[in-house]
Amino acid sequence: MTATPSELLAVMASRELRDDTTVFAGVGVPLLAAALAQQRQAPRLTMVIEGGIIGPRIRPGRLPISTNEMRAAHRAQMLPGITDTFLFAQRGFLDYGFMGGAQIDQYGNVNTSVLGGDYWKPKVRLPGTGGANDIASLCKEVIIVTAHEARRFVPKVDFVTSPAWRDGGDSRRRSGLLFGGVSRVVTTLGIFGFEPESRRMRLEALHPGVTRAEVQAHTGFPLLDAPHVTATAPPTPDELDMLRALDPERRFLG
Amino acid sequence: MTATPSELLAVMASRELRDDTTVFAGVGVPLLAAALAQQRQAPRLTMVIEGGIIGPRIRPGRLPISTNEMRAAHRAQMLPGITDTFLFAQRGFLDYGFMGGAQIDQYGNVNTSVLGGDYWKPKVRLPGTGGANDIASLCKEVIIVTAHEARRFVPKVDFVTSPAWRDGGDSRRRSGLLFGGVSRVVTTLGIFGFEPESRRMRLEALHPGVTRAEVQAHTGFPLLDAPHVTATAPPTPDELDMLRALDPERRFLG
Amino acid sequence: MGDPDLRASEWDFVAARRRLESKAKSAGEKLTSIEDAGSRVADADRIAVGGCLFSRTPMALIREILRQRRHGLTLVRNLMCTEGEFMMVAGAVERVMTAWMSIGLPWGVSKIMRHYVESGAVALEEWSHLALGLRFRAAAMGVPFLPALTMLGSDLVGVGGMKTVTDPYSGESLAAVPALFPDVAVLHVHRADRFGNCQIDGYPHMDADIARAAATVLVTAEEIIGEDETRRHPDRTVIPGFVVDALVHVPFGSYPHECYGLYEADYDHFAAYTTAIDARGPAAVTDYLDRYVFAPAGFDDYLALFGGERLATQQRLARELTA
Amino acid sequence: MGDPDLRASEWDFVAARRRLESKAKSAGEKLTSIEDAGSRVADADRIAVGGCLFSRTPMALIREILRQRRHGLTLVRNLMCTEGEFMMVAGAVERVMTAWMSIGLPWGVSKIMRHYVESGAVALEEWSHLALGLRFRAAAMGVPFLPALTMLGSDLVGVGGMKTVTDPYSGESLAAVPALFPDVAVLHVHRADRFGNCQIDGYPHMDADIARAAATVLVTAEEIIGEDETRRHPDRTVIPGFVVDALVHVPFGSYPHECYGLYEADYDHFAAYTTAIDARGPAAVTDYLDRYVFAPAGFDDYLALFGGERLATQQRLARELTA
Repeated sequence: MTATPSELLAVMASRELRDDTTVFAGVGVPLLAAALAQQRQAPRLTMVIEGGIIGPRIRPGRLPISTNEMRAAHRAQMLPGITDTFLFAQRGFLDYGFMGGAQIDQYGNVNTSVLGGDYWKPKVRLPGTGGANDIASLCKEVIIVTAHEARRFVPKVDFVTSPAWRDGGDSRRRSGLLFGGVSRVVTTLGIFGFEPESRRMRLEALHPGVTRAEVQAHTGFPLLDAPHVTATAPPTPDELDMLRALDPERRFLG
Repeated sequence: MTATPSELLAVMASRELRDDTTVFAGVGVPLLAAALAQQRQAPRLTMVIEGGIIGPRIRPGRLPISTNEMRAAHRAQMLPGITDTFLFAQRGFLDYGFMGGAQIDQYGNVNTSVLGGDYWKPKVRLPGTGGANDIASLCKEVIIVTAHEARRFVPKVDFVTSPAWRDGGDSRRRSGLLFGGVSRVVTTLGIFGFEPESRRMRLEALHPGVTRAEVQAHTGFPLLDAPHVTATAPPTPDELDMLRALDPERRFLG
Repeated sequence: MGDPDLRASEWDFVAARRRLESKAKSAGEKLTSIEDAGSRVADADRIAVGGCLFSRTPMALIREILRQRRHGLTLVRNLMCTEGEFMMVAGAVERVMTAWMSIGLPWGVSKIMRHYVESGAVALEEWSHLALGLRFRAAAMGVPFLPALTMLGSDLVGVGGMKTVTDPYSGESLAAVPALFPDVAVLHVHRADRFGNCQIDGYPHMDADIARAAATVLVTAEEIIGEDETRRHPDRTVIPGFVVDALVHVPFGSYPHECYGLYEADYDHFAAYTTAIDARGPAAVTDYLDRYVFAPAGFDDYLALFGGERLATQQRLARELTA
Repeated sequence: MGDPDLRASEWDFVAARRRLESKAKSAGEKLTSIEDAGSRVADADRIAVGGCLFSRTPMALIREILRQRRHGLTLVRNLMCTEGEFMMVAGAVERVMTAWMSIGLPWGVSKIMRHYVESGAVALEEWSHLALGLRFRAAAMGVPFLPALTMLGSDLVGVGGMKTVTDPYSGESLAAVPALFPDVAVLHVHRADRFGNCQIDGYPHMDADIARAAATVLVTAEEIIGEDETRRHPDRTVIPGFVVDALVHVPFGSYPHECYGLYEADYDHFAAYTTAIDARGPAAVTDYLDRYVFAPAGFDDYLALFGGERLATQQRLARELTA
């Protein structure tokens, strides 16, 4: 039973979530990862969606395509409004935040704003931060979930939309971000963390059948290694069955 | 048809309210004054009560004794919560605020906190500001409504709970209160305003049968006079009938 | 005790956030006993009390805190009523932070408050009604202060030690209302499911902000509803389950105070209570506590002292006003 | 246009308050025509749009503003969708302030936004989602800024010109998110009485703050209810009548965007719309505007283009998700 890249991402991301916690989940793979975790190791996990939605139940076959629609709010426990939802994170109520991005650098900073040129007249205008900057600033722990491609993993992002460790060391703290930070990067090739001092990205674990050389080849900056680089356990049939049941139309599982 | 002191206060206070406005009304005489104005010159007046109540209809025979009970919220149009109700005033949505007080000085400052001694060990501890300080700070216009007694009208209040013109001149503005201020003092003896430069209290109008000497005798500081001190028209039978219908038990009309 | 300086623990948003971060935020079961809920309160805690004056006061939790003989408490409530008098006479409270304390117009100034504050036995730290609301809101937002235009130019500034802040855009000086992070929030709501998702009818008072501001949240509810009912009306939920630590099912949990739409405050009870105080001072409250707080084993025994007929009458009066 | 400095009119809380003080705050009649409501918008106004992305967008008011050929507008909305594309292609807007603009995952990055922003024709001033929410909230509270812990350390700071403020208590430096006072708020709600008391079901988005923040408030409602119904459920009211300047009864007033519980967004319509843009770029939107905005005389004629059967389907889909 082999997993598609999206399935691999969803399963690996879901394993990061502990029970009795809360998670800020965007739509697509992150939402599926959170829902999977709820069915497995984290039955008392609360999903929070930035559209102002707390504790929804995702409905297979009616998965949301945005964070602000009835499909995202299906059977929610509370609908506090957008600003107040983010304020729960600022207060410290959000344990995890999932994030993706067009560009990610070696310090985990993410760009979803502009590529090339001047900000006011960019070569490529991307949709923008949405809540990503707030999630990156306010959650206790941020987990980046993304396909692993060299064009995404760049030495320096063109624009810091969502800061992780900024320029490394204690520069995040010095910029006024007193809490949180990116703890994990879950990609289609492996799991990454950050070296505690320099805050540079390092390889923590390789997915089944992936070599370190392969990872470096798809990464635009030199990767560090964790003291003990491990191998991740492949998605179990059980995990994949549950996951696929959540997205029978394979809208997000590819 | 003669009016009791409370009836006189309610009628005179009600005449201060223009149509198409909003008023922060406490319970008792101020609430009756606002309700009377709604039935006469101000049908499109909105009453706001600090318990978090907008647009209630007071129910004769079931008048509230506090700003936080179902009698105060009867048939309200909105119940936004206490903090947000005061924030409407801070934003500039509240045209008028009614206020009373144990002590009032020549600049309109009000004390409802402590009489004599040290603040932390006072001779007499009063209930406190409640929302009076906020009303005095945030409404566009504040109207003090009170029985006129020498012990209340003191040269200097023991404690400034609710500032009006502070020490006169532009001292209110200098204290950081950028808006509002007390425009009128409606008492059982007359109507008072404030001299535009010094901000000292001055007599504007005398109630029927009241002499200036009488007013001064019941005032603990020298009163100024408006350029043209007038006489108020006595409460009309019409006004008194409507008012008495609002408080048939005479809970607040004495 | 009479110090005008803010206690750093009131506004320390970094410590308050770390305290929350280290805590489990569970979507799981919250139902427990009133004794267990009350045991989450420690001596010297700063307790924020929900509701306002005699509306939606968490009376069952107040009773339990008294029964567990806590002392050295700081009680914070925007408008304080009989619950504050109980705490003073029981010697449970050292400081109250409020905008106003008494019962209501007909009964004048609280003689109990005057007795304990004028003698210096209890410190009454006065803040304006909005300022207290903003103190809870700042804490709920996780920030150390909120800018405002209230309380400036008054002698209240010196009492609480409020500072000002300069707006970096206009250069104007505004009030910097400091956050107030309570150790414990005690709240009474209309309904909650067993996971602690709470819904309130009528005026919400400051309960939602207080719940977000506090390190520990204790709730009593008139009704425990099924999870499906919460999910059928998610826009009625004002406190999410992951914020709540303990939940207890207590019908009439505010009595003799009111609960919007369900029962009106027992004004006759207040009249008898204040008449006794007028005659015998604090001793009258000591007797009252023996009869209403310490003697009745459970809350049902407590309610029996008022009688089913009276409770039914108060329910009818509430329906008349809110139907 | 590309200047990173804040425009003082955005955060000038003193001018914004004076503007409100000079305005009648009436409890009277607010019902009027869509044409009259739309005529309250002037060229170069800064307009805050309620709802979020394709949820509760005030589409009828957006249509009317386009029909009245306004230009030089600044559009502010936390997440922008097709309404922003319409304004760009119609040449009505000069600047948009938002956290995100496109339609939704399946349709990728908005080609219209890319065309107008990459060419420099329209300035896209990006703020974080929470920062925009706090900008409206600061204005709603009547203060020039709110302290926060977001957007710091990002390049967004330089885009909008956000400053920092020092907490007078802890000495920590926090983000000072500036207030944003719109000239006009355009909102769509579930129900309102003729005096403008508005009620919203489901997620409230930022509408309540936007209404308090703006100098002029224009509202469309799915349903006009009697005054008694408002007074029977006062805890459902989120915008009081005295805040509202004009109210118009417009069933399906967000269509093809969604209205919680009433009708789901018309995803097929979005797909056809984006397919046409993929093929023909902005010209496809010009044709779309001719067909859906300028040609239909009234909103009923506009709805007729979708057909009653489709509207009924979207209603059923909404009920399935919220029942």
